[in-house]
Amino acid sequence: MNSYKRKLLTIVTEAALETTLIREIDRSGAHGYTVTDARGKGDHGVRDAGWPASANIRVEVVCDAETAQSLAAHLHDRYYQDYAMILFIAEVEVLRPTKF
Amino acid sequence: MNSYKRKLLTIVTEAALETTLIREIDRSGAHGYTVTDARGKGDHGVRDAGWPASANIRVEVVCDAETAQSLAAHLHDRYYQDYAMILFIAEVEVLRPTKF
Amino acid sequence: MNSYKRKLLTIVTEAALETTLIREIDRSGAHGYTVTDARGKGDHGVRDAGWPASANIRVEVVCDAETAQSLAAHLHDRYYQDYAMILFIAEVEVLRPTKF
Amino acid sequence: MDPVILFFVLGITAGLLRSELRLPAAVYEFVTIVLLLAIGLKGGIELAKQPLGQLLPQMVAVVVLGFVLALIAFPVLRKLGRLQRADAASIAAHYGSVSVGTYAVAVAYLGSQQVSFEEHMPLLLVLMEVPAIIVGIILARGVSRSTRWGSVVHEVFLGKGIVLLLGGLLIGWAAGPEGVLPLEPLFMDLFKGILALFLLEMGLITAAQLTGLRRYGLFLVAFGIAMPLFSAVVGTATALMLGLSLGGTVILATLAASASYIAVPAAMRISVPEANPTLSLAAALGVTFPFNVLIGIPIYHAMATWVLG
Amino acid sequence: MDPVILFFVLGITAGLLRSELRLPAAVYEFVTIVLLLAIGLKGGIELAKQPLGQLLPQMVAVVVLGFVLALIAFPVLRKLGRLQRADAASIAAHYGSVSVGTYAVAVAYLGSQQVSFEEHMPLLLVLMEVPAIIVGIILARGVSRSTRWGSVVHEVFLGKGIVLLLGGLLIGWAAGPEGVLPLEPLFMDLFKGILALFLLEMGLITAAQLTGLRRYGLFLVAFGIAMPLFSAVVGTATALMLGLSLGGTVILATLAASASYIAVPAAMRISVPEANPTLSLAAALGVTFPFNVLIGIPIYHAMATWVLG
Amino acid sequence: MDPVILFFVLGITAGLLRSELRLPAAVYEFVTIVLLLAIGLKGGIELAKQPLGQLLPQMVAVVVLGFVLALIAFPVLRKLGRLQRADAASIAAHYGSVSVGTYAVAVAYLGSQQVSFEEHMPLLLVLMEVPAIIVGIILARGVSRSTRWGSVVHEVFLGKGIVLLLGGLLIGWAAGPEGVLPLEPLFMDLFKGILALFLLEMGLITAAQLTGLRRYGLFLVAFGIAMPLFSAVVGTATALMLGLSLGGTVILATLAASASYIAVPAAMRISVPEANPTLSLAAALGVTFPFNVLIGIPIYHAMATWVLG
Ligand SMILES: Nc1ncnc2c1ncn2[C@@H]1O[C@H](COP(=O)(O)O)[C@@H](O)[C@H]1O
Ligand SMILES: Nc1ncnc2c1ncn2[C@@H]1O[C@H](COP(=O)(O)O)[C@@H](O)[C@H]1O
Ligand SMILES: Nc1ncnc2c1ncn2[C@@H]1O[C@H](COP(=O)(O)O)[C@@H](O)[C@H]1O
Ligand code: NA
Ligand code: NA
Ligand code: NA
Repeated sequence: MNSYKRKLLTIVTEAALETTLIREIDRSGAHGYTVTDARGKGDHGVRDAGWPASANIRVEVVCDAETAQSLAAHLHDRYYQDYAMILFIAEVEVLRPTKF
Repeated sequence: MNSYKRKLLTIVTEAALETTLIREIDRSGAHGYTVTDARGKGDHGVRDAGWPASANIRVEVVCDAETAQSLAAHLHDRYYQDYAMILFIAEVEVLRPTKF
Repeated sequence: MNSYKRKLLTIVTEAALETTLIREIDRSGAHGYTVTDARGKGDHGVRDAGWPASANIRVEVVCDAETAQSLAAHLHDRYYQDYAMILFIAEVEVLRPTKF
Repeated sequence: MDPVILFFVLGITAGLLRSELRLPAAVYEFVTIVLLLAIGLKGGIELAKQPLGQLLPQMVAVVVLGFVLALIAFPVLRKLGRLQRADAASIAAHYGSVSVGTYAVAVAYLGSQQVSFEEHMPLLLVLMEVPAIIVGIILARGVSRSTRWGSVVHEVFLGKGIVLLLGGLLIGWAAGPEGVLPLEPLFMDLFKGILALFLLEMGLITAAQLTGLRRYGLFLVAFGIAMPLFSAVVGTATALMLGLSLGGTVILATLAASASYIAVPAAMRISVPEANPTLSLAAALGVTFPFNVLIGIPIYHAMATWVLG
Repeated sequence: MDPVILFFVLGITAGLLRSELRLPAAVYEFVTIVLLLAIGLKGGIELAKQPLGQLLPQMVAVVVLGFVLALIAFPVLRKLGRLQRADAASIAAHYGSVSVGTYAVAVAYLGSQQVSFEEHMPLLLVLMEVPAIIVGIILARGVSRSTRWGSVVHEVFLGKGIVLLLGGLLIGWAAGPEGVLPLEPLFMDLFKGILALFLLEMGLITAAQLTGLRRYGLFLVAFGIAMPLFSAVVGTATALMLGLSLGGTVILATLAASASYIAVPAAMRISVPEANPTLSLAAALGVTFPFNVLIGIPIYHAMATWVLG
Repeated sequence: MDPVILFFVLGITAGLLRSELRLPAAVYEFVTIVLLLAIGLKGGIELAKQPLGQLLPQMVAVVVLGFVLALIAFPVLRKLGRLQRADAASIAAHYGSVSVGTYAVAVAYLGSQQVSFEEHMPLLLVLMEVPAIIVGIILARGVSRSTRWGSVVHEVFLGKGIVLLLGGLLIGWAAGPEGVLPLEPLFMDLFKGILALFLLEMGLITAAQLTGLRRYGLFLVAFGIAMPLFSAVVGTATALMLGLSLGGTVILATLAASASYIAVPAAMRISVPEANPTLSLAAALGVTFPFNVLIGIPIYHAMATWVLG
C-alpha cells in the first residue's frame, strides 16, 4: 500500500483556549483534529489540571506541510505571548492522501 | 548508547472499537500498545466524548516498519469504511531493539 | 517563519513514577514536559488504569538532541529493569529555538 | 411538570445555546451506574416477594413484544424511509429495545402522580433489552454462518447496562427488602437527584444529536414520534392482556415506546458496523427520548386511564 | 469552627506538605455542579414565594454594587500596586464579582450560628457575578470597536457557573417547594458534605496558588485582605439601605468581600488574555478566599450585629 | 450474606466473564476518598469522647502487632516460598499493614449482626498502616545509608490513605459529635451504598489480579489464606490482652488478617522497586481480600465469640 507524507502539528496549551483553538483549526483548512486532556510544566509554571484554570489540552492536527506551517505561525503570533502554549511539527506517513 | 529505528503507528478511532482493536494489535505481532482517551473531529463529525458513544481513543504502537505497514493496511481495509478512524506512522528511535 | 530541529522524547510508564520522573526531567535540563493519563500493554502485562496501581502515564519532553539522549539513557539505566517503561525519540520542528 | 424534566430542558437549552457547560464523562458514568443499580435493586426486592413462576406469562410477553416491535419497525424504515438495509435494521433494534432513562422518568412521573405499579417492572425492562438486538443483527446480515454469535452474545449480555441491571436485580432478590435497607440512602433516597443530573447530561447529549437530525431530514422526525405512539398502543394492549394495573400499563407502554441508547448502540456498532450511528442516535435521542419524556408519558397515562377506566 | 472549614484547612495543609492527595478533575466538577445547582434551587424555591417586583430594588442595588467595587479596585491596583493596565482591570473584575464557594461557606456558617437570612440571596449572587466582568473588559481595552462583545456575552452568560445557578433558580422557581422535595436528599441533605469535599479541593488549589504569591509579593497580600474588608463595609452599608435582616446583611457583605474564581478567570482568559492569571488567582484564591473563609465571615457577622444591633 | 458483599461477588463475576463493565478511575477515587474520610470522621468523633491517654496501651499494641506480623511473614515467604528478598520483604509489608476496604466490610458485617465495638478503631487502623512499611523497606535493603528515608517518610505519611484517614480523625475529633452532624448524610448515611460501589470496583480489580495468580502458582494462594488465619489468631490474642469487647476483638483480628492494597503498594513501588508488584497484589487482592471478605470475617467472629464466650 502506498503511503504519503504529511505533517503532524501538536499544540499543548491551556484548556481555556479549546473553543478558540478549534475555531482557528477549522479556519486553517485542516480536515480534523484530536484533543486529549493533559497537564505539564513550561515557562508559565506548573499546570497540574487540579481544576479547570490549571488544565492543559494537547491538540493534534494531521495536515499538509503548508497548512501546518501557516497554522503554526498564526498560532505563534496570536497566542504565544499571552498563553501557556507550545507547538511542534513532526513528519508522518498516511495511507489516504485526500483525507488530510 | 546506541539507538535503533522503529515505527510509531498512531490510530485515532471510536472508543467502542477498543477491545476489537487491541485484539488486532495483539495478532499483528506488535509487543505492546498505549491507549489514551481523546475527542476530536474528522469526516465523521465532532466526537466530543460527552458520553461513551461519542468518545475517541488514541492508540500508539511502537513496532518494526513491516508490522506497522501491515497492521495499518489491515486496519485501513477492515475498519476505515465503517468507523471514524485515522492512522499515521512516524519514525522513532528506541534504545532496546529487541523490545519492539 | 524559520523552524528548528529538536527531539521529542516520549516516555510511557507507571503512574506511581510520576513525581520521581518529573524530578528527573527537571534535573536533565529540559525546559518543560507534558503528561497525559494512559493505559496499555507491554512486557509487564496489561495495565488497564482501573485503579492507581495499574495506571500509566505518557510523558513528552521536547528538548535538544543531547538532552534527549542523555535523559533517555539515564531513565533506561535507572528504571527500565524495575518498572514498566518504554522510551522513544522522534524528530520534531519547533518555531522558537530558545524555548526548548 | 416534574422538576427532573426541567433538568432535561435545562440541558437541551444549554446545549443549543452552545454553553460551556459539560459534565465530565466520569460523572455521566457514575450517574448511569447508580441509576442502573438502583432500578435493578428495586425490582429485585420485589421479586423476593413473589414466586417467579407467576411472572412467566409477563416475561414471555415482553420478549415477544421486543421481537415484534423491531420486526414491525424494519419494513417501515426500509420502505417508507428508503433507508439502507443495515440502517433500517439498526434503527429497528433501537426501537424494539428499551431506554432505561425513559423508564426512570416514567417511574418518577408515576411517583409524583401517586400512581402505584407492579414493582417487578425492572425484570421486564431487562428482558426487553435483548430480543430486538438479535432481530437487528439478523435483519442486517441474515442468519449467515459468518456472524460471530459468540461475540454478539458477549456484547449483548455483558454490556454495562445488562450487567448492572441484572446484578442489581439478583442482589435485591438475594438480600430482600430488609437486607437492602442500609443501601437505600444512596440508591433510593438520592434516586431523583441522580436522575436530575442524568437528565441534565441527556439534555446536553440530545442537543448534540440534533445536528445529526438536521442532516437526515423529516422522515426520522416523523418516525421518531409515530413509532413510539404506535408502540405505546401495542404496549398498552399487551398490558391489558396481561391484566396489569394502571401504573403497570403506563410503564409497559413507555417501555414499548422507548428507544435504547445504551445497550443497542454499543451492540450495533460492533455487530452491524456498516449502519450509520448518527441516524439511529438522531432518531432515538434527538426525537424519541425528548418526545417520550416531555409529552409521551402523560399521553400513555391518559391512554391507560381511558382503556382501563 | 465549622467542620467544613476544617476540610479547607486539611486541604491547605496537605497541599503545603506536598502530599500525594489529589482529587481527580471529574470529582471537582461533580462537586461544583451539585453545589451550584443546590444554591440555585434553594434561591428559586424562595422566589416562587414572593413577587419578583418587590426584589427589584435589591437586584438593581447589587448590580450597581458589582460595578462600583470593580471601579474602586482598579485605580488602587493601578496606582498603589503599579500593576499593568490589563492586570489591574482583570483583578478588579475578580473582586467586583463574587465567589460561590465563599457564599456557600457563609450559608453554612449562618446555619450553624442559627441566624436566618433572606432565602432569595442566590438571585443576588447570580446578578452580582456579571457586572464586574464587563467593567474589567472595558477597563482593559476601552470601549473599542474591536472587542467582540458577542463572544464576551457568550463567555459570561453561558459559562458553567451562571448556567447552573440560573438553571437551578428557574427550576426551583418553576417547581416550587413541593416539587423540589424529592430532589432534597441530593441537593439539600448532602449539601454540607459536598461542600466539605469542595473545600478540601479548594485547600489543595489554594496551596498551589501560594507559589504565585511568593513571586509577586506583598502588595497582593495586602490588597487581598484590605479589599474584602473595604468591600464588606460597602456591602453592609448597602444591606442597611435595603433593609436586609442580620443574616442577609452578613451574606451581602460576604458577597461584596468575595472574589470570583470560576466565572471571572474564565472570562478574563478569553477577553483580556494579556492579563497574567497567576496574579489574580494568587490574590483571589491564595489570599482572599482563605481570609474570608477563616476570618472574614465572622468579622462581617460581628460588623452586621454591631450595625444592626 | 450482607448485600455489600454481593456487590463484590458481582464485580468478580463481571470481571471473570470479561464484561464491558468498568468504573472510571475518577469514580474509584471518589468512592475511596469518601470511605477514608468517613472512617476517619467516625473514629475522631469517638476520640473526642475519651482521654487519648487511656488508649495508649492499645495504640502501642497495634504498632507492635504491625511490626511483628511483617517480621513473621518475611521468613515464611523467603524459606517456604523461596521468594527473592525484595519480593518477600514487600509481601511481608503488605500483610503486616492493613486494608481499609476489609475494615469497612467488617464494620458493615458487625452492623448487620448488631454487634457493637469500640468506635475508636479507626485510630488503630491508621497506626497499624505504617510500621510494616518500614519493616518491609529495612528487610529489603538493610538499614543502609543510601535509603532516602526522607522520601520514604514522605511517601508513607503523605500518601492519600493516611492523609484522609488522619485528616478525618482530626476533624471528627475537633468538631465532635455535634459538629459532624451536618456531614452525616454524606459520610454516614451513604456509607454502605458507597461501600457497595467500592466493592463492585474491588471485585473487578480482584478478577484482574487473578491472572497474576495463575502465573505465580500455589504458594501464594496458600500463603494468602494461611497468613490471615494466623494473623487473626494473633490479633484475637492481642485483643484479649487489651480487654476489647467482642466487636473490638473481631475488628482487631480482621485488621491483623487484612493485607494493604492502597498505602503499601504505593510505598513499595517507590522504595523497593525491584519487588514485583504482581506477586504482592495477586496475594493481597487476588486471594486475601476475597478470603477475608467472603469467609474470614465470619470465622474471626466465631473465633472471638468462642474465646470471649
Ligand atoms: N519542553 C517541553 N516539552 C514538553 N512539553 C512542554 C515543554 N514546555 C512546555 N510544555 C507544555 O506546554 C505547556 C505550556 O508551556 P509554557 O507556555 O512554556 O508554559 C506546559 O504546561 C507543558 O504542558
Ligand atoms: N486531520 C486530522 N488531524 C488529527 N486528528 C484527526 C484528523 N482527522 C480526524 N482526526 C481524528 O480521528 C477521528 C476520526 O476521524 P474521521 O474518521 O475522519 O471522523 C476524529 O474524531 C479525530 O479525533
Ligand atoms: N510496543 C509498544 N507500543 C506502544 N506502547 C507500548 C509498547 N510496549 C509497551 N508500551 C507501553 O509501555 C508500558 C510499559 O511497557 P512494558 O514495560 O513493556 O510493560 C505499557 O503498559 C504500554 O502502555
Ligand atoms: Na421500545
Ligand atoms: Na466581590
Ligand atoms: Na495485616
